[in-house]
Amino acid sequence: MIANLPFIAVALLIGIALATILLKKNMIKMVMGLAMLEGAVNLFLVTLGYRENGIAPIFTNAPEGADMVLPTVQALTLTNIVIGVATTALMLVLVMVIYKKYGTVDADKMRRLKE
Amino acid sequence: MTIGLIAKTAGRLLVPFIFIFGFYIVVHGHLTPGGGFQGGAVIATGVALILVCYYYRECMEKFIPVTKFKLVESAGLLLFICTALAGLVVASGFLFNWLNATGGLFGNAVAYGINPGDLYTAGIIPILNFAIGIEVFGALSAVLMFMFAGLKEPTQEEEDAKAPVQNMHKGKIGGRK
Amino acid sequence: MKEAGSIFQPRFAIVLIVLVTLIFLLPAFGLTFGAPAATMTDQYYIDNSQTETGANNVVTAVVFDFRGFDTLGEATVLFIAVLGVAMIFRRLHK
Amino acid sequence: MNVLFDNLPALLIAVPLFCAFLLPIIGRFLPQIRDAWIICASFAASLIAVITAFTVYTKGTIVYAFGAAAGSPAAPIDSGGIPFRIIFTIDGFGAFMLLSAAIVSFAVVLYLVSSQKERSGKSEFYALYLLLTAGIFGMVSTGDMFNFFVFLEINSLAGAALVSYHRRGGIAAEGALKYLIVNTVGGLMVLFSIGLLYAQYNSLNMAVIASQMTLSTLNIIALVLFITALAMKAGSVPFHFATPDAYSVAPSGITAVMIVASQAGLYGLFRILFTLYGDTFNTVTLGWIIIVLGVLSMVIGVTMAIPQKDVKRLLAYHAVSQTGYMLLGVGVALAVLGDPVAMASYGQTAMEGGLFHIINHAMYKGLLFLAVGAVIYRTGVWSLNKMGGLGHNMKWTMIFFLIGALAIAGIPPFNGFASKLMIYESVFAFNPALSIIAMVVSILTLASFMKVFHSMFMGPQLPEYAEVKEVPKLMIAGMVILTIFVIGFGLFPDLVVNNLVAPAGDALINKGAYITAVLGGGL
Repeated sequence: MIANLPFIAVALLIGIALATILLKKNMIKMVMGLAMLEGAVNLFLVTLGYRENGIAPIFTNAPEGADMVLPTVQALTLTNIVIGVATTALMLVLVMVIYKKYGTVDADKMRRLKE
Repeated sequence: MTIGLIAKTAGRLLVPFIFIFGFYIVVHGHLTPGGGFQGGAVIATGVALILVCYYYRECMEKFIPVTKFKLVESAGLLLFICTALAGLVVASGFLFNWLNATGGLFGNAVAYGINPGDLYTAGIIPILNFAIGIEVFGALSAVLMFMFAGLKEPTQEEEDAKAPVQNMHKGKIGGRK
Repeated sequence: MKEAGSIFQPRFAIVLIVLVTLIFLLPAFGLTFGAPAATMTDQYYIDNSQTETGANNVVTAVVFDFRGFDTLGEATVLFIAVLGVAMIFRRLHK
Repeated sequence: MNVLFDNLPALLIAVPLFCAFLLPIIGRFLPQIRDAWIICASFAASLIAVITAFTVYTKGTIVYAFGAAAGSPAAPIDSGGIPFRIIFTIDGFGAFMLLSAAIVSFAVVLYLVSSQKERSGKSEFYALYLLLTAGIFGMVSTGDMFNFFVFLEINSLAGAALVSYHRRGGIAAEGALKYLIVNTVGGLMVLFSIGLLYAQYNSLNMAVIASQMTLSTLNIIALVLFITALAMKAGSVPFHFATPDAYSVAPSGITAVMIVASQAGLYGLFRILFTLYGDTFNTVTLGWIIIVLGVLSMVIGVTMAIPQKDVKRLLAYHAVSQTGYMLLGVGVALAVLGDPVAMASYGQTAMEGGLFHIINHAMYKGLLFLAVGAVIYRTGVWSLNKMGGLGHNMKWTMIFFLIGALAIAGIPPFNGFASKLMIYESVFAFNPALSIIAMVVSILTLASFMKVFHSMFMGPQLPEYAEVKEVPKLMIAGMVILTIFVIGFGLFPDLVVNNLVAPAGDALINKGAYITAVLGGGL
């Protein structure tokens, strides 16, 4: 069980991130919560590929005879990081626009979309 | 609030080294840890440093305007997709690694096993790395500059006020076929 | 988000969060850290990346060759973000 | 020429992406050819999609490995039969969705070129539009889990950016933010489940995972997350809160495409339920979960729609309600998947009805949004209370709206009737109560649309709209394309069901054929 500490960390991070998204009223903090969720999923993916005593999967001047960790999950994580950057940038810009219109980033004070 | 002379000079001095380091990471993507995304991000931090030191207005006057970064980004993506489409033309496979082990550009073959690394290998991978490096550099810089610009000035409201309604009050209905 | 404030009462939200966290805790019992259950695809990548793509860095070989199409999509996502930002802040740079 | 036909799946994505990447450069240096460029690009993309779908219908499933040399199989010999590259697997269901997306996206581009003429920032707008189209095409044709996630993100991000195009005093940004947050959380859930599947099977290919799927705790968690996340994307009921907010502030043409974008989420849901999990699980329970989601969507959607005053918001709630019909039809088919007798007697019909409703909904809801957008384009008001008497000046728009309204309410000569009838019949054989609920919802929909039609177009001509004119010809052309399909599918439902829908349904039900197409009988 204790050997699976990274998976427990992932679950706790997801819990904290969801709490941030659902309970905070400040929209910047919500975006931070989403970024945290992304971090949790990235951690989960990278954790999946670890082999005991593995080295990075690069052959340039690598030590002899060592196992390499799985490369695919690292590639997936790389992709997800860039996607996360793009999503966060777009969300922050939308929050900036909202801040300019309403003068606040409090989600409760925004005009409701219902007419 | 302004940034002092020392910070400005230090920033200006650091930027070339950041660029060179980023370029190194991009070019050696297929041999060492790193690659297009990482190197492009490192180069973009150089742009961020300039932005912090000089502010947006000054940047626009002294360095490159933001529209150029958008074009740079498009150019990187076009290089990527053209390389991929070239695979379709040359070897009839989209994204096929048509330069690997041909002896041409980046075309040295590699045998399985640990080796010290040869820069002139891996076929289209260095080209794609380079394309992605350009793209990420352009994209992150453009986003940063847009955000800085958005901080300073209000976004335009006028367009909303006059835009979608082409009705009779304005006296300019019709005529648009 | 707004719906969180209006639809969910905080107490209900906290119960929900704890439940979801417990669900996400379940993989810790099903998986073992450090010993992947199956490695066939990855072992293929490690064994063949040098001969098939010529790249010493297996991760780069996966990102740009074996799964290069994902990279195109990912670059597109970044492109979308820039286009979106430029569109939202338009008129400043016309 | 042969090279092009061999690489159709690659061109399907590459052409819209290439045209979109070139758009900022064209917009900067040659702004006068931008409109022609976007129309040509969209036409090319749609044409390729239609050709691909046609190839699939005539020659069977297309399997295409990206990065492989020509002629090499998807699962090479030396890899032990594992496809290690990204693979596009377009079977009947994928081709069916491609067809629907291609028609709607081309019809809408004609409309947009005319309706957005006076706006700024058009290069970015059209590039995003093309990328949204590419995202939909990719989602419905990919055979790789992670690639599906990447296209899902392209779809969500482009959709959210497009929603915020008309600023409308900040509420567009609000709607876009809400849509983006919901879709990002959904996307990350999908990625987490992909990680769970990857940890067990060490493959991202759907066929490989499907061939090894077992009943384990991890797979159940993954399935729950998949259903939650893709229901978020499709805008079904427990997660419908973002849909009306986003749809009501988006430009009208974009909303029509976002209907198809949300249906791509529905595609993912059905693909995962049938092909990935299929008969591994107790399909009766799963089917009932989908049925309950569908019934809740139908009822809540229509009850929320009736009191709305904002016409686009009303249509958005009806979109939620119509999604329920598709979930109901396919859910019934899933519930009887393990029972061959029931499957043959009504399960097949339920499946075909649900799938037929997908393409029908894309057509008539697109038409309704375009017609409403035309009214808003000329009058500039969203509120139903302020409209009235527009039938005098906007005859064509009125006719198109009427056709769309009759189709959505399920009135005979139009396509909504054809698919709804199939759903009623088959669901009645499964459980009469569900069928009655569906009919009641349909009647409520009719009532709601009669009210809307009356308050928009009927009545005396209002003085403030005395000089309103008909919309430009290109906008009419976009609506005409969709109207042709609404009427055509309604007049010849048997032809469409036998040739287009039945192969899609068979592709979903027959899990083994999908696996064999990719792995070639190996493993």
